[in-house]
Amino acid sequence: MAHRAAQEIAPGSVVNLGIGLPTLVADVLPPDADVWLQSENGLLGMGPFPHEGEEDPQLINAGKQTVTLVPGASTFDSATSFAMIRGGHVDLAIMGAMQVAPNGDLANWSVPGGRTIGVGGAMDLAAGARRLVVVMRHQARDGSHKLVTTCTYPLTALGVVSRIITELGVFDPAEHHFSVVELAPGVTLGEVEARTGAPTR
Amino acid sequence: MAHRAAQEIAPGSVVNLGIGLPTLVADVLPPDADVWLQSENGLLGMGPFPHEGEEDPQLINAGKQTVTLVPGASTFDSATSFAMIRGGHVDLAIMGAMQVAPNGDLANWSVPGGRTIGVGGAMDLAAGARRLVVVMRHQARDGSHKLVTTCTYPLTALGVVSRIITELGVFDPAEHHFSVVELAPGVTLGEVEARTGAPTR
Amino acid sequence: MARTTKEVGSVVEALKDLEDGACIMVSGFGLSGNPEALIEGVLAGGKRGLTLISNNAGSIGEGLATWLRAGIVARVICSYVGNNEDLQRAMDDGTVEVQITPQGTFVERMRAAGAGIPAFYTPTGVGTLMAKGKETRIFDGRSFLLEHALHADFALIRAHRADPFGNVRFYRTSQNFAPAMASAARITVVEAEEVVDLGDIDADDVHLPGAFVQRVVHVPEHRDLIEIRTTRSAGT
Amino acid sequence: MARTTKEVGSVVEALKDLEDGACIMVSGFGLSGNPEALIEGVLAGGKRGLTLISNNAGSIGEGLATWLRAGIVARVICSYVGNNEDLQRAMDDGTVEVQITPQGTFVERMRAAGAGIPAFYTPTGVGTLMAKGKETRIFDGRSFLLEHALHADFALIRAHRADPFGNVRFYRTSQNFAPAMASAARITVVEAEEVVDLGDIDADDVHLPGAFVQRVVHVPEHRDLIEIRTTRSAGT
Repeated sequence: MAHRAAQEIAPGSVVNLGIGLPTLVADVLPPDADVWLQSENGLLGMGPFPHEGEEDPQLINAGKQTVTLVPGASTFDSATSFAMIRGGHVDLAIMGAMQVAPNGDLANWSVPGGRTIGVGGAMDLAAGARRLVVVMRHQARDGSHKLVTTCTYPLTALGVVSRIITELGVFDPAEHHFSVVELAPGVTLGEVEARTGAPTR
Repeated sequence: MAHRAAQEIAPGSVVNLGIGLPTLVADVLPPDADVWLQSENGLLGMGPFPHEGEEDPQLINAGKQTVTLVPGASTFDSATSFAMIRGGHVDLAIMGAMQVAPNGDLANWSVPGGRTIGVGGAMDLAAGARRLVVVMRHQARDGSHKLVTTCTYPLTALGVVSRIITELGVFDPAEHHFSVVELAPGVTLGEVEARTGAPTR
Repeated sequence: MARTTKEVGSVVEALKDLEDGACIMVSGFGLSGNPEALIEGVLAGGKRGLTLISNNAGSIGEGLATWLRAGIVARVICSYVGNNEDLQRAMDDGTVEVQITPQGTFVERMRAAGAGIPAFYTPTGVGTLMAKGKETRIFDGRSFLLEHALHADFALIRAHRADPFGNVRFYRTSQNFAPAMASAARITVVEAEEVVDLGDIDADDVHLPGAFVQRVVHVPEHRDLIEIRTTRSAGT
Repeated sequence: MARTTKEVGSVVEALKDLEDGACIMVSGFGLSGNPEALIEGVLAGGKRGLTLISNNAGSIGEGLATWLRAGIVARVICSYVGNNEDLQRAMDDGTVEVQITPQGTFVERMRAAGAGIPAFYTPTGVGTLMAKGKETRIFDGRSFLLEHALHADFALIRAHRADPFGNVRFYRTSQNFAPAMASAARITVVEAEEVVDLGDIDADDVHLPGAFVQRVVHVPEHRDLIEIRTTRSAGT
């Protein structure tokens, strides 16, 4: 999934990686990849994790992990960071999700009845990034569908998802169904249909 | 007038001086005065004019004059500069005026039938500075009143003037009249009344 | 004539007029870039019924979570709760009222307050729970929410370097919410690792001009806890 | 893998897709801090019917006033006309439509465009000619005007130093409108006095991050005309 997601990154683009699965995308990028990773706490040009002993407590990403800077990185305040995000200056956001609907609706911040963990920058990124790609498991741990006809979990943003990458393949929201862009090796359309809560073709 | 206006400046305060008469206030301040002059083109801590040969074409004030920096000066972009102004972080603005009314209304950017010279930052300063003091001639060159019952020239802002300093004295708008705070040496209240277009007491 | 200095001699003096029920903004992202001495100072000051405006309101029992543990906070405005067990508990108990705001809206509301903007429209949160009770308006065919300026009595921020006028430099990702908070509060207190002379920070290198700062306190040492220590393996 | 560079070899290349009728923001305050080569480049390019968004639109026949003289501008949005005789003449002739905006509103509208904010309320201009046709709304007992985001096709800005990603440092008061314009335009072109390598500008010293910039052109020499040369007498 992470490798496939990495293919969505155009050369020279500005990309924000959400917490969880999307973080793994950074791990599969070559060290000199032609991409500028943005972190919404005020960092553009995020590099790999530091070597042990070189952690800087005042240099973290939005997941609060210690990180490094690549040459050409910049730091700035949160107002500028979200101006960058909301104003369409982030080319691509890659996020995890709990539910996605064929109309592009995204739910990824809160489970009904679950503990409140807060929304962080997810709603701003979902509303503001030029393109939003979701990377997630095709189904929840309990087997329930995550690609659904209509999101039943609290929404993050309306009509924003461009593409979904799961272990079964690549899917694009197409208003009333999910369009199958690619199937993972060995996966059949029948299997996808059985494990998806909305029409797929 | 300039000396009297300088007395309005509290120690350590941030002050914006408008173009024209208010600029003269800077000239009467001691070189090490405890004041931070703000210029709306993006400068806080404006110093005196440069010595000949030391002019920097990229260091100007909002009147486009070459200036210098005092130790502790900062430069910033216009959005920050007007956030500073509109957000109430400028303690005092000293401005020229064409007309002022007892309700604090200010007209100082445009004469009906005159050439359009634009408004620059005057409306933002008038609306945003914590305190606004006007420094002006008591009457116009043609003898017409500048302290008037109601402004007839295009307004800059409503109810913003705290104090007016002219060659005749110091006056505070008091809703329906101008309150006489001080008379200049040798000036009588009768003279002020005769040269003022609104009740004065 | 000497210039008025904003530097005060102690944290106690910096917080002298902070009252019960005060609304306080605190910069930092989790435990990173916290104004640690000021956070401790408020706790030691014993004032209660505080409104805390902070992105995370502490974490793992540290930083602002100590305020929650001490029961001095009545209300929190934040964007993220996450692993802040103390905040979770306070929410569950109902002892603290918590308002969760999208992070971009959170900072833009403070930036607006500091810039004299009473309200603005944002695309963030349209059609979500965040839109509840808020005006929705369409511009150019797209829907936006009306959000209001967020002001405070105090802003407590951490700086790398400050001068006696309150000009500030930040270090790396510690800048975060500090400039917006500084602009939005009536009294901004800077906890600076270094205090330098006027002119030691070049005019073009000032991150936050002194006009936005009221007090500076010199605090050279910080714990600077690392919440999530991530490293790469040797050789990569 | 080499990183994509935003540096282009010439002004002509930097402006290659600028079309008739384009909306162009140009930074600078009067003739100070002008992107001089880009201003000349647009003039040489011969495109017409332009909308020019600039605080002063040139002065004393120089800078952007050359666009007005050449008759390539259809519309100007600015805050100040002052001693710009060419703009005065164009207004009087009716050959150019001029919209005058308070300077703070002017820059905030661009900042809003770049920050994804479609509209905001401001106290500036309430009760004046600037309020004509605009919504007035009361917040906390005070009146404010609704102002809308101001976008553009191009922003032409002057930088002291830039790197191939488009990270920028400005010098002194040349910063002015550049960051807001860069954020508000579809294509931002930076005219940089110096182009340095990635990493030569420390992360904490970047004034405008590369995400807001599309092209960089190296222009080492500038005329840098002084409009009002003011000096003090020797000995003071």
